[in-house]
Amino acid sequence: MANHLAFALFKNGSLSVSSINRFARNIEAEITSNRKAGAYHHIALSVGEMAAFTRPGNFVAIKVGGENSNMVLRRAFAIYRSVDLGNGNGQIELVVAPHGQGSSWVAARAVGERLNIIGPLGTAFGIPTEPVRALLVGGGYGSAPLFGLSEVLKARGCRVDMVLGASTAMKIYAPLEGKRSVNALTITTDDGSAGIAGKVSDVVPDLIDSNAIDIVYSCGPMGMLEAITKISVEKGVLHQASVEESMACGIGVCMTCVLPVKGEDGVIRMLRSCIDGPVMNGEDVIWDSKRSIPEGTWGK
Amino acid sequence: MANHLAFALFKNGSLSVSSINRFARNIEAEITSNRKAGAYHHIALSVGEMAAFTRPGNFVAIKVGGENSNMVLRRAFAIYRSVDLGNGNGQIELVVAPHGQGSSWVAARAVGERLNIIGPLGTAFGIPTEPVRALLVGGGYGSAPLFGLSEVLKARGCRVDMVLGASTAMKIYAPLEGKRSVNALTITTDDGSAGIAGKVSDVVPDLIDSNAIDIVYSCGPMGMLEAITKISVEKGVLHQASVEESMACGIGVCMTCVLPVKGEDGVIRMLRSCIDGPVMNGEDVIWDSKRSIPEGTWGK
Amino acid sequence: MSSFDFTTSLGSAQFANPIFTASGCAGSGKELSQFFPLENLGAVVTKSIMLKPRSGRATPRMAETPSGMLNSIGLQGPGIDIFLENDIPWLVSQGATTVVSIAGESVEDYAILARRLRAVPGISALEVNISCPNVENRGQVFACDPVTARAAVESVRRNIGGELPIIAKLSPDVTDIAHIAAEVVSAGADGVALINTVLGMVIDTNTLRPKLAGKTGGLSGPAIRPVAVRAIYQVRSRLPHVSILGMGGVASGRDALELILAGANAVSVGTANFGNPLATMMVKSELEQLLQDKGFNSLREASGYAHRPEGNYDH
Amino acid sequence: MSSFDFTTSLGSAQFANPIFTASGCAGSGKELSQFFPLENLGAVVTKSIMLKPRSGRATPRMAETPSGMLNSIGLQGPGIDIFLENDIPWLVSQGATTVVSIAGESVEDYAILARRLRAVPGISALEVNISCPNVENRGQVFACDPVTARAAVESVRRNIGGELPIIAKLSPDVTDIAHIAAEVVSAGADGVALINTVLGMVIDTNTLRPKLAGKTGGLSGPAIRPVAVRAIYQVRSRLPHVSILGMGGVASGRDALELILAGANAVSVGTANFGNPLATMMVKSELEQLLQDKGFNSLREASGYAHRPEGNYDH
Ligand SMILES: Cc1cc2nc3c(=O)[nH]c(=O)nc-3n(C[C@H](O)[C@H](O)[C@H](O)COP(=O)(O)OP(=O)(O)OC[C@H]3O[C@@H](n4cnc5c(N)ncnc54)[C@H](O)[C@@H]3O)c2cc1C
Ligand SMILES: Cc1cc2nc3c(=O)[nH]c(=O)nc-3n(C[C@H](O)[C@H](O)[C@H](O)COP(=O)(O)OP(=O)(O)OC[C@H]3O[C@@H](n4cnc5c(N)ncnc54)[C@H](O)[C@@H]3O)c2cc1C
Ligand SMILES: Cc1cc2nc3c(=O)[nH]c(=O)nc-3n(C[C@H](O)[C@H](O)[C@H](O)COP(=O)(O)O)c2cc1C
Ligand SMILES: Cc1cc2nc3c(=O)[nH]c(=O)nc-3n(C[C@H](O)[C@H](O)[C@H](O)COP(=O)(O)O)c2cc1C
Ligand code: FES
Ligand code: FES
Repeated sequence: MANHLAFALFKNGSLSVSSINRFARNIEAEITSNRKAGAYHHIALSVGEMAAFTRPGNFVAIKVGGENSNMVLRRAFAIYRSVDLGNGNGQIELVVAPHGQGSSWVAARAVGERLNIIGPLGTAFGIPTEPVRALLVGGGYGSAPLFGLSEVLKARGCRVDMVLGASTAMKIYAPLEGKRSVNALTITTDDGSAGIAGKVSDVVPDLIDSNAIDIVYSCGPMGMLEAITKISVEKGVLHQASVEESMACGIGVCMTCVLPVKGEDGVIRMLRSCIDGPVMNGEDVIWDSKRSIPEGTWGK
Repeated sequence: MANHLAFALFKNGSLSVSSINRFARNIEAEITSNRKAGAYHHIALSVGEMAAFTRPGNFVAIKVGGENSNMVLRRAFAIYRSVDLGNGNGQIELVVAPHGQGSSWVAARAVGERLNIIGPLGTAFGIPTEPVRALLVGGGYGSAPLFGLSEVLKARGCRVDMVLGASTAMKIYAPLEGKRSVNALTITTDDGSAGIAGKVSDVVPDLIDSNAIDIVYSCGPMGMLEAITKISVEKGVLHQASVEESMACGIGVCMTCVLPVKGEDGVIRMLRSCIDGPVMNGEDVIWDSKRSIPEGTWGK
Repeated sequence: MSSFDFTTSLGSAQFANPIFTASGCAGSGKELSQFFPLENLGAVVTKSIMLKPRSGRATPRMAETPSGMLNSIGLQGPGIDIFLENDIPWLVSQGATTVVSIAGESVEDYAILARRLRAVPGISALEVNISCPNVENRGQVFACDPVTARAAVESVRRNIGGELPIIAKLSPDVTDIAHIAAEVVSAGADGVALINTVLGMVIDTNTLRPKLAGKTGGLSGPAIRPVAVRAIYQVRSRLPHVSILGMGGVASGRDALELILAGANAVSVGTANFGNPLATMMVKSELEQLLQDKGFNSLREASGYAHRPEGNYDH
Repeated sequence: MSSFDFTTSLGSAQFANPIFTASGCAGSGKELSQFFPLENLGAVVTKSIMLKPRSGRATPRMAETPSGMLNSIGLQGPGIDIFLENDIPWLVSQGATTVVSIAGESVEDYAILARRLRAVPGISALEVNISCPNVENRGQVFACDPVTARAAVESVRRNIGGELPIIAKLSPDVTDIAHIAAEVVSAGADGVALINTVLGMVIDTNTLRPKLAGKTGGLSGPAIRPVAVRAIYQVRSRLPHVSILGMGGVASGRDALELILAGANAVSVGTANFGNPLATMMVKSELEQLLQDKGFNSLREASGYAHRPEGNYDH
């Protein structure tokens, strides 16, 4: 089962540059809504035809700080939802955590202002060609791309379970319409302020077993992705993870966002998470490689 | 007459640091109005008690670009008018020409936003202790501080004539209430689109003669100030000029805004236009000293 | 209008316009080609290519800084073999004018790279990145010592033959960049590329350690533009006839004009591509407009114009 | 809270807190004292004072740059006589802890200045600005040559007597700043001040000439902070026990912390005063809070903390 699925999965997750970012456009997108939701800002943008080309897992890169900005780099945000309204109109939605200078600036923008965005960027989650049982695991704002994924999976007849974890209730992003798109939602918080006290990785093994999961999709902090990879390898289920490395360009030209990934030929290469990712096969990624290049990496 | 006046003039124009900027405060001032007026923006700020300490000729230094700004220096603007509303309330008004990055940012601020300003700064125009006949000469936005000066002079029983010049009509700043404060207003434009075609210096000699002027006050581009100095020296009238040098700090700590000025001892020194100015005795300034230090300057 | 001459040259190489990508800031070219046709560039300058495949440095590899950024990519790349097999033919197929940047760890590396490139068609010039540690000299950067800088360039000159112009790319982290420039030119360089990144560091105030895995990194972006302008001006003063490819913080036509007035014959755009994939195209059209607005009839006329004696106010 | 130790020292001089003004960025002290009491500073570092009165350079003397500025003031000042007569007594009267910065055009100048200052009461330390042109050596900047840098510092050391700590202020415009630091320390400096401005230039795209009358100028402000952090880190690595007065682009407590973690014992605030006359006071209170939030018991504990071996995550 697993091998057969894996093949289908990469139909949307090709690694060849010529097909990636083919639909990326640089546009000025008007903010149509900006609501606070717990620790996050839910921001909707009018993006024209960009919405039609967006797949779950893609992200946008946003110019920050305005005209006289001292920030020279864009900021990456996963696309939470995209709505193609037809006739070249469309909307995308983001879930923004005010973290540092740039993301705080994005979160503070008012309705009617325009954001300079590039998108859709990066690989998308692979969609199985047959109805399978999927578990979606999100940490913090990592839940963002999972709701759109869930909708697509459901439309293909999949069963979709979801686990969302965060340090505290305020950092769980799970809007009503999102919840409706999954069959069952489990919540964990480190401080027990919502759902089960603990980490997502505490509940994932049981969920895989009890729901006979075929594939896990995950998005969240790197430590969480590593833990989920370990579990999915143990359980022998497929696992696609959306990774998050510090990005300078988001379009593949700077080589700052790399991480070591094992290829089909068994060779570890430093791949760009913006263009060969953010969605990658979890078991191919050499996790916990910050501050060192793994032994055996090509060109080390 | 001239010598006697000169003495009185410096009552408000002392050069000692301990008295200059004594009332300067750094405040966040709310914008209460921002109207386009020809090529300029007329901006009113609510400044609390700062208004009460402001004298004609003083300026404010404004932080520009907002929180993430790539601009590290303040911008200087003459105070066009200050209104002390009593009880620690007050307003100042500015006339802002969008020139480069910083002044354009100021001009684009909306009512309700706050500007971080320091003021009042610098020397003020000296006010004669007796009723004299004054000619006020302004170039472009250089007219800004002259209307407030005119009001003070009129209150002291002076006769006030005014000449305003600019390249074109759009760049003449002469609001109705301002015009009311002077006895007669002459306008010149380089392109003849308003008033007399020509430069202010073309009409000043005749006005000095025909109105029996005792003192000239000027504010505008350095070339204009130099021309007016030449005329006033020839005519033997007093002349106070508000100079404009590129400023980095506005408060006397950086030494970028200097120009050569002859002291009472006949020695030329590089004085700071932000703290020993902007108002200076026209005939003491060694004009046209850009890109060189005049021979004989102290310490050359 | 139509008579304005935007062409330029570096050594014997001709370019249709003076706006290039900066080495290491345009991927393999493919990524940017999603946004505009590469043939519209004066030239694509490739990532510095080395003899062997390189994994580059560990992450984090970058930190944003006020009006700039630090990077420590560590010259990740596929090595000259794969580069010649894949990258060059692809660039040629796109009609891109191509400048190949090479980097070595020893004088011998530079020699071998030059020999490998000698007969490759479709290359307009070589940029010799000598801002790399010299393993034979305690990791001292070639460009930081006049002797090793010379040696690397001589080695390329001897092996490349007489055809391809050589542009030696210098580091600003030296006491006297004009002296280094004079040395590499006397060693056979047709021109110099100014400037590579400025050595910097950021400490992460959360982990309380250097932010980059490699500790130090190269500072680029608008923050360093005044350093670039100064270096170009100094080198142009010392060597009035040498070709200069300028770079450092260019993000607009105005910025490019500054470097050109200081003495650059062409201008590479680096970090600005990260914020704006169309940066080169914007810089190019703004620069062309600005030069005409200022009354120049050609780019060549403007190059080094800031050096004219005081009192000459033609423009 | 109350047990937190914010004191620091440079050589034998003690300071109540580590936030100083940077030389040339606080006028005579009087101007800033309109905004806060000078005694709240760790120290006032005076404008570099020379033997004779100096008019400084012609205007324009400054240009704003992205996240920074260029200046070419040219050490305008009244000369040591008037300085000793007016400035020092006034600073003493304000209760300001004072570090006097001196600058010379020859080795002999430094000697004379040191002798003049030797017995002056109310001075805590000397900052020796050696980023000045040496008239005896073709205008080459003292700090750019290990030999002349040594000579200037030795000259001060010999003439100042054993009491006053000497802090040699270095230029970043050198190939190996740690080497220069080692030289001046072996010549008798108790510490080094890092960094002076970075040499830069801006071309005015209206006049099409260098914007500053002096053509080149010194780049300061947040743009150069990564260069300062790198220089401090390098010197702290090479000379673990030398005192370091850090500076370069500090505008917040976070920025000051970066320099301290890299190895500074105290931090001067320069350009930030121009945008905010209360910058020093803000940096000081933010830094004190930050250090406590990170769990440090004293400033001394934090100085150089970024150098600890990997894997040690105490804080
Ligand atoms: C593919 C992807 C999807 C993301 N989706 C979301 C999302 O849906 N919602 C959300 O709130 N955040 C998301 N992030 C994280 C977001 O990009 C960072 O929080 C943001 O860049 C931090 O910028 P800052 O200016 O606030 O912080 P600073 O720390 O000041 O940023 C400094 C620099 O580091 C880079 N950087 C810092 N942290 C990150 C990071 N975690 N990832 C990438 N670059 C970083 C920034 O781009 C910037 O150049 C995503 C990141 C990636 C890579
Ligand atoms: C005492 C004084 C009073 C002034 N009053 C007014 C006024 O009432 N209305 C008005 O529109 N303008 C006034 N100016 C000029 C105004 O300060 C400049 O237009 C403004 O600083 C330009 O900033 P910018 O960012 O738009 O231009 P840029 O050229 O980008 O400025 C770059 C840098 O140079 C400095 N600078 C550039 N031009 C000047 C200048 N002319 N004077 C001082 N600093 C300069 C800026 O402060 C900044 O640091 C006054 C200047 C002074 C010194
Ligand atoms: C991410 C990154 C990678 C770079 N890689 C190289 C390189 O491989 N070879 C090289 O000569 N310069 C390299 N540089 C330096 C640039 O080519 C350029 O000289 C420098 O960044 C200054 O220009 P900028 O401010 O426009 O970026 C790199 C710069 C950056 C930011
Ligand atoms: C306007 C100005 C004047 C300066 N004058 C001096 C000086 O007289 N002596 C000196 O050693 N450094 C001088 N400096 C350098 C500063 O002391 C400081 O080293 C440098 O500006 C970096 O710090 P900053 O980025 O906080 O300004 C001056 C800097 C500026 C901006
Ligand atoms: S962020 Fe630049 S290559 Fe990925
Ligand atoms: S502007 Fe700084 S001293 Fe005048």
